Amino acid sequence: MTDWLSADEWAAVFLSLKVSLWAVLVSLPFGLLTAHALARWRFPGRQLLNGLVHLPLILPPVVTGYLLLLSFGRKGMIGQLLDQWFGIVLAFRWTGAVLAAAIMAFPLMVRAMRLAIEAVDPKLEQASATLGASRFWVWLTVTLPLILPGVIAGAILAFAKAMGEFGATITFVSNIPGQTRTLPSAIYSFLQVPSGETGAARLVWVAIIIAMLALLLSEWVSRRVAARISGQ
Amino acid sequence: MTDWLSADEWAAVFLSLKVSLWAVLVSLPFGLLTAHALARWRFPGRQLLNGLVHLPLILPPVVTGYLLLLSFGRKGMIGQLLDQWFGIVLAFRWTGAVLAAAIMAFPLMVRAMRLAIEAVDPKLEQASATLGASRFWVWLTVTLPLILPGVIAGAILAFAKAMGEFGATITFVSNIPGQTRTLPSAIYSFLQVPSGETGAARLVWVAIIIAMLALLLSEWVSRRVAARISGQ
Amino acid sequence: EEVVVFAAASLKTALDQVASGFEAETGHTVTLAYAGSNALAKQIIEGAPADIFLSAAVNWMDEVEKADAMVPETRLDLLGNSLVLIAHGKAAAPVEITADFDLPALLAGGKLAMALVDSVPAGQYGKAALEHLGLWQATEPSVAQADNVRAALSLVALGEAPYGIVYATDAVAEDNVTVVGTFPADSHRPITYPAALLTGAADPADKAFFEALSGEAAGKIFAAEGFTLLN
Amino acid sequence: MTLDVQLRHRFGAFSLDLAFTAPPGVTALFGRSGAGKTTVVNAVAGLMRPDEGQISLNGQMLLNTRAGQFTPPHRRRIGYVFQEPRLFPHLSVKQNLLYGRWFARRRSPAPAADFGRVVELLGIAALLERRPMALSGGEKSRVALGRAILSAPQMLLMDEPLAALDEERKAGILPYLARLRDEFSLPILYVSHSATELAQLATTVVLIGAGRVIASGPTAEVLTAPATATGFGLSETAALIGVTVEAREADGLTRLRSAAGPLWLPGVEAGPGSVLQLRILARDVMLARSRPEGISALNILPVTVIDLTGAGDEVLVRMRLGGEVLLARITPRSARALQLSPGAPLYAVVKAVSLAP
Amino acid sequence: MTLDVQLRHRFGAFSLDLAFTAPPGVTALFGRSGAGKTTVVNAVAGLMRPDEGQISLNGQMLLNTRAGQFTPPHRRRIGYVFQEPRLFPHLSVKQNLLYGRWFARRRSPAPAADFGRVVELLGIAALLERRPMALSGGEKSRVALGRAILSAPQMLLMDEPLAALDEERKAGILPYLARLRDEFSLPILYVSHSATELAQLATTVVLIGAGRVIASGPTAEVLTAPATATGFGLSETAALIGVTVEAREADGLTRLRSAAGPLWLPGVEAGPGSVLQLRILARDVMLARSRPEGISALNILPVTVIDLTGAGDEVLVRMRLGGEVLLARITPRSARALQLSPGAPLYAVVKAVSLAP
Ligand SMILES: Nc1ncnc2c1ncn2[C@@H]1O[C@H](COP(=O)(O)OP(=O)(O)OP(=O)(O)O)[C@@H](O)[C@H]1O
Ligand SMILES: Nc1ncnc2c1ncn2[C@@H]1O[C@H](COP(=O)(O)OP(=O)(O)OP(=O)(O)O)[C@@H](O)[C@H]1O
Ligand code: MOO
Ligand SMILES: [Mg+2]
Ligand SMILES: [Mg+2]
Repeated sequence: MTDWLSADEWAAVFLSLKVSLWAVLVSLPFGLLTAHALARWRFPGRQLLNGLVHLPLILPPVVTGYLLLLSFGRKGMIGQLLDQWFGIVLAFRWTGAVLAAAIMAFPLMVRAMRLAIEAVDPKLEQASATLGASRFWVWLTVTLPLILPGVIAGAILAFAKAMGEFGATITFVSNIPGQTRTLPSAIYSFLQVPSGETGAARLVWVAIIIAMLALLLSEWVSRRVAARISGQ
Repeated sequence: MTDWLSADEWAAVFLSLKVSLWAVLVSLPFGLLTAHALARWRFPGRQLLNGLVHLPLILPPVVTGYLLLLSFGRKGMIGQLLDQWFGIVLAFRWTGAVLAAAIMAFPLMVRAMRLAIEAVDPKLEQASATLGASRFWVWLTVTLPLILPGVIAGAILAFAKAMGEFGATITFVSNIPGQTRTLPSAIYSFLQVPSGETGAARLVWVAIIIAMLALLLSEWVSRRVAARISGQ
Repeated sequence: EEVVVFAAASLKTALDQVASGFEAETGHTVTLAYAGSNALAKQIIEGAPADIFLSAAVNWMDEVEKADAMVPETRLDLLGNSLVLIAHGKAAAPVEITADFDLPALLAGGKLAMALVDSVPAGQYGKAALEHLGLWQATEPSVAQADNVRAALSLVALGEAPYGIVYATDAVAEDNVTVVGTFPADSHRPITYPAALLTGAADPADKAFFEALSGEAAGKIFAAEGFTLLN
Repeated sequence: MTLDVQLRHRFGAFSLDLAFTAPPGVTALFGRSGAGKTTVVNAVAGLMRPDEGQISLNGQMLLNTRAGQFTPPHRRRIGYVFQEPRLFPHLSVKQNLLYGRWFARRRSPAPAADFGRVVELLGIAALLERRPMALSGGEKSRVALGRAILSAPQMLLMDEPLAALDEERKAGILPYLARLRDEFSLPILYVSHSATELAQLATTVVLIGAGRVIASGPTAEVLTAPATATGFGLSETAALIGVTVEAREADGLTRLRSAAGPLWLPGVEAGPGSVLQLRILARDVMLARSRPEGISALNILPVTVIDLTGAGDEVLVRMRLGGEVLLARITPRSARALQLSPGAPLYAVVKAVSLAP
Repeated sequence: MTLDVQLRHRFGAFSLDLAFTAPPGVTALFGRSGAGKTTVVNAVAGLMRPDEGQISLNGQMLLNTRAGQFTPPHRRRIGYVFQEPRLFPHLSVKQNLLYGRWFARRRSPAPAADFGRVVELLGIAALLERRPMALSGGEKSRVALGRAILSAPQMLLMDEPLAALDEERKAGILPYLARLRDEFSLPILYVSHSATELAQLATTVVLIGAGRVIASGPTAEVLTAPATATGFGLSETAALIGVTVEAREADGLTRLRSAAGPLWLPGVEAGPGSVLQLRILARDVMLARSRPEGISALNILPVTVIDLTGAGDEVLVRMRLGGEVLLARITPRSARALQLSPGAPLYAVVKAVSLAP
C-alpha cells in the first residue's frame, strides 16, 4: 500500500488533505458571516462584497495567485504587516496554500450557504425571538440547524475545490516538495515530464478516491440531518 | 473606448462572453436534470453520478482538459463518434471551449440547483397534483418557479466560472486567436512575459466589470423573483 | 543542509537525476520546485526562500537580476536546447527545414502544435524561426497554441495535431512522436537556460550544488536528455 | 357516487385499521385530534400509500395494494382542501384559484363551480391580485377552499376547511357546500370538529377514534345513538328531524310539517315543498308533563319516552316523535320531579329560534 | 398588568387605525377574517413595526414610533401562540416545549407553568420524542400552545389557539387558561372566532372590524349591548351573570346565588364561595307571563323587560335580572303573544344544563 506511492507523493497527498481541511475550517466562519450578510442585511457596499466574493471564480487562478503573492508575499503590504505584528508568514508555506485554497473555494462556499439561509422561513426565527432568544441565540438554535445541509454542501464543495486548486496555489506558494507541493502540483509536475501520464494517473486516482469518500461522508451527514428534520 | 483594447483583445472578450453564455445555456437543462435526480431520485449509481459531477472540481483543470482531449479530441472515442454521426468537431473550436467551460462549471451549477430543489416543500407539489397536474406540470408550474432563485444562482456561478476557466480550456482546445483564445488565455499570455502585468491588469478589469454586471443582473432578477413570492 | 532549487518545469527529468546523485554523494538535501519560469521569477522577486534559480528563458533571469534577487557574478548560461519539428507516430518521414519548406502543405489542414507564441519561450523561439524562414504568415492560422511545451507535445503525441514544434529535449522521451526536422540554429535566438545563485543562498551546500550543476556528472545527465552543454 | 375505503397502516406507535363506505352526499369524518382523519383523507387523495388497503370511487379502483394498483393523485380528479392552506406562494390569489381549472379543462368540459360566484361567496374579490404571503390566516383558508372547488373535481376532500373562519363566514359557506353536494351531486369527504357543521352538511358520519371506526351511518342515527352521542361533546348532542316546508306566514315565520305535527321557524329560506333536516340540540329541549301555556316557546310537541341514559351529572332522554327520535338533556332532579320512565307521555318544548341552522 | 395599544398602519388597501387598553385578565380580540387581529398581535409581540404607534405593557414602553423606541421581541417576554403552529422542525416535541424555558431561566426564576402538568393537559405525553413533521394538525397546535405557556412569559398572545382542536380537548384547555389568568395573573391577549371561548375566558372584549375598534369593554357589556351583540353571530348572543357558589347538593347539582335568586347547575367544579360568571345564551332563555309548573327547567327567574330590539326575523329582549342584564331571543309572534313591552314583569325559564360552560 505504502509502496504504491513514493514518500514524496504520500507527502503531497497528506499536504493536500491538511491544506484542504484547514482551508475549509478557516473559511467556514467567514463564509457563514458573508453568506448571512449577503442574504439578510442591506448595507451600502453589499453588491461590492458580493462581487469581491465571486472574484476568485471569475479571474484565472493564476491571476488570483499573483494578486495574493503581491499582497500577502514577504514584500507585500499585508504580508509584511502580518509578519511584523503576528509573526505570521504565508508566502511559500503550507499556510499560504491554505489561504489560496480558501480564497479560491470561498465563492462556492458562500453561494451554497447563502441559498440555504435564504430558504430559512423567517417565521421560525420570529417564533424563536418571542420565546426569548436574542439574535445570536436565534441564529445558533434555529437558523444554523436549519441551514446545516447547506453549510455541509458549501463545506464539501469548498473542500473539493481546495483539493483540486492548482493555479493560485502554485503561483502564490510555489511547488516546494514537502512544504507546498500539493496533490495537484504533483500531478502537474508529472504532466511536465514526457510519459509522466501514468504517474499522474496514479495521483489522479488518489484524488478521486479522497473526493469520493468526502462526498459520501457529506451525503451521509446531510441525509441524517434531513432525516432528523423530517422526523425519523 | 475601442482603443482601450486591441482588436485581438476585444475578440478575446467577445469570445469569452460567447463561450460562457453558451456553456451556461447548454448545461442548464442537464444541470437541472442532474440536480433533480440527485435531490429527489434514489437509484443505483446515484453516488457515482454525484462523484462524477464533482470531478472537475477536484481534479486540477489541466487534468480535466487532458481527459477531455482524450475522449472528445479528434482521435478520442466520443470525438470520433460525434464527428462521424453529427459532424460535430469540438477540438480546437470554440465549441470545445464551451464544452470545457460547461464541464468545469457543472458542479457549481448542480450544487446550487440541488440545494434549491431540496428546499422546495413537497406539500406544495402534492397540492398541485391534487389539482390535476401531472408530474411534468407539477415540475413546470410549481417546482421550477420556486427554485428559480437557485437556478439563477447556479447559472451565475457557472457563468462566472466559465468566464474564468483557463486550464481545461487551453489544454483541450489550445489558444487559437479568434477561435479559442478566451479572456483568461489572453491574461495568461500577458503574465508569461516580463512587464506584461499592465496588459494583464487591463484585461482583468474587463473581466471584473463583466462579472460585476452579470452579478448585478442576477441579483436583480433574484430579488424580483423573491419579491413576487413574498407579495409585492 | 538543504538546498532549495527553483527550476523551469521542462528541466524536471534531468534535474531530478542530477539532484539525487548530488544527495547520494554529499548527504545534503536538494528540494526541487518546478513551475513555469515566469511564476518562479516572480516568486523569487517576491522573496521566495530559494537558493538557486534555473530559468528556461533569459528574460526572466533578467527580471530577477533587476530586482537584486540574485548574486550577479554567479549567473551563467548553463544549458542550450534546439528546436525541432515533430510528427505524430513512429514512422513519419523526415523533412528538410529550409526557406522553401512547404509547411502548410505538410500540415494538410491539420494543426501545428506550439507553446504560446507570444509568451512562452518555446513558442517565441518557434515563431521567430518560422518568421525567419518566411513560413509564419502561411502557418499562423493553423497554429494551436498550448500553455506550455509539454502540452504542445501531448497534442502531437495524441495525434490531435499531426505536427508540432518543441524542444529537442522534449521530443527525446516521448514514444509517440518522431522528430522530422531540426530548425536551423540561426533561425532563432539561441535557446539558453541561465542559472544563478540567489541572494538568499548562504550555506555551502547551495554553492556546492550550484557548482555540481556545471560538473561532469550533471553534464552527462543533461546531455543524455538532449540538452547541449554551454559550460 | 360511492367511495369505498379500506386501510391498514402503521406510523410508529399509531396504527390505522379501518374500513367505511361513503354513499353519495357528504360524509363527515369526525374524531379527536390525532385520531387518523387526515391520514385517511391523504390516502383517498393518493398522497399517502398505506401499507395495505383498497380504495374505490364509484366502482373505479384507485388503490389496491394487493394487486399493486395505484392511481396517481393527478388522475383521481379529487379536489383537496388541506388542513393548512398550502397556497402556491409564487402565484397570485387569482392564479391560485384558476390553477386547477386549467388542468380540469383538458379533461372535462363543464366546471361545476362558477369563478365569480365562488369569489363572491368567499369574500376574496379584493384579494385577487395579492400574493398568498400577504393574506391573513382566514383569507388563506378561503382561497384554498376556492381553489379546490374551482378545480372541477369529481369528489371533494375537505380537512377542517372552516376552522379559521368566523361564524358569519361559515354560515355563508355551509349552504353553498350543501348546494354543491345537491345540485352538482359532488360527493364530499368532510373532516370537522364541529358538530354544528357536521349536522348541517353531512349525510353520513364516520366516527373515528385512534385509527378505528367507532361508529358510522346516516348522520341522524349516529348523532342520536346514546353510545356515540357523547363522542361529539355533550353540548352538541342533537337529534335530526325531517320536515317539509309548508308556507311562510305573515310575520316571517315558516310553518313546517313534521311527523309529530306543525313547527314554526324563523329565517327559513327554502321554498314550500322543500324537505329539510332540523337539528334539535338535546340541551334546547325542555320537557313538561302537561302542555305549558303563556310561554314564549312556539313549538310544543307531544312525545313518548323511549329510554333514559345517565351521562355524567345529567340524564339523556330519548323520546319518540312521530316516527323519529328526539333527545333531551335534563338534570337527574328534573327527571325525578317529572317521574320520567320509558313509555311516559310528555310535551317537548322547543324554542322556535333554537331550530335555526 | 395593563396593556396599552395604539396603532396606525397601512398594508396596501387595508388600513389599521386603532387604540385599546387591555386591563388585567384575558382580553379577547374578536372580529371577522381579515379584520386586523393578527396584525395587532404581531405588533404587540414586536414582530411587526407599525407605521405609527405606541405600545406599553404595565407602564413600560415597548414601542413608541415618535420617540423611535422599540423593544426587540426577545426582550418583551411575551409568549405567542401563532395562528399557524410554527414549530421548530429540527427539534423534538420535547425540545420545542422546553425551548423558551431555557431563555426564561436566565431572566426570571419562577416559571408559571409546570412541564408535566401542561403535557398532560394537552395530551401530548406520547409525542415528546417525535419531530413536528410527524404530528397531526391538532397535535401541532397543542405543542405550539404548550411551548408558549412553558416559556414563562409575562404576557401571552394567542391567535386562535384552539381552532384545530376538538370540543373535548378545548373543554379541557379553557379552564387551564382561566387558571393561568387567575392564579398566575398572566394577562392574555386572545384572538378567537368563537364566542363560546370568549365568554368563558375573556374579561374584556375588543371588537375589531376592518382595522378599527367597533366596541370594547368588559365582556358582559360588549356581549349584551344590542349594537354589538349581533357582531358575534346571533346564535352566540349571550348574557354574563355573576354568581357565587353556595353548596353542592345531594343529587350532584350545585346551588348558586345570583342577584335574582338561587340557580341550580350540574357539573360545577368550583368550591363554595367561588365567584363565577355564567354565560346564558339568549337562545336558551324562554319567557313566560306566569311561573310555569311541571316542567323540566329548574331555573325560573323573575325579570323585568328593559327593551326590545328587532334583529332580523327575531326579537332580542333585554331584561333586568337583579342588577344585571339577561338576554332572550324570541320570535316576533311570541313577543306579540306575550304582549311584551318595556317594564313588563316576566319569568325567564333557563334549563339548568344549558348553563354549563
Ligand atoms: N403583508 C401584507 N400585505 C398586504 N396586506 C396584508 C399583509 N398582511 C396582512 N394584510 C391584510 O391586512 C388585513 C389584516 O390581516 P390580519 O392578518 O391582521 O387579519 P386577521 O384579523 O388576523 O384575520 P384572520 O382571522 O383571517 O386571521 C387583511 O385584510 C390582510 O389581507
Ligand atoms: N409521519 C408520521 N410519523 C409518525 N406518526 C405520524 C405521522 N403522521 C401522522 N402520525 C400520527 O398518526 C396519527 C393520526 O394523524 P392524523 O394526521 O391522521 O390525525 P388527525 O385525525 O387528522 O388529527 P387532527 O385533528 O389533529 O388533524 C397521529 O397520532 C399522528 O401523530
Ligand atoms: O518555463 Mo517553461 O515551462 O520550460 O516554458
Ligand atoms: Mg388532521
Ligand atoms: Mg389572523
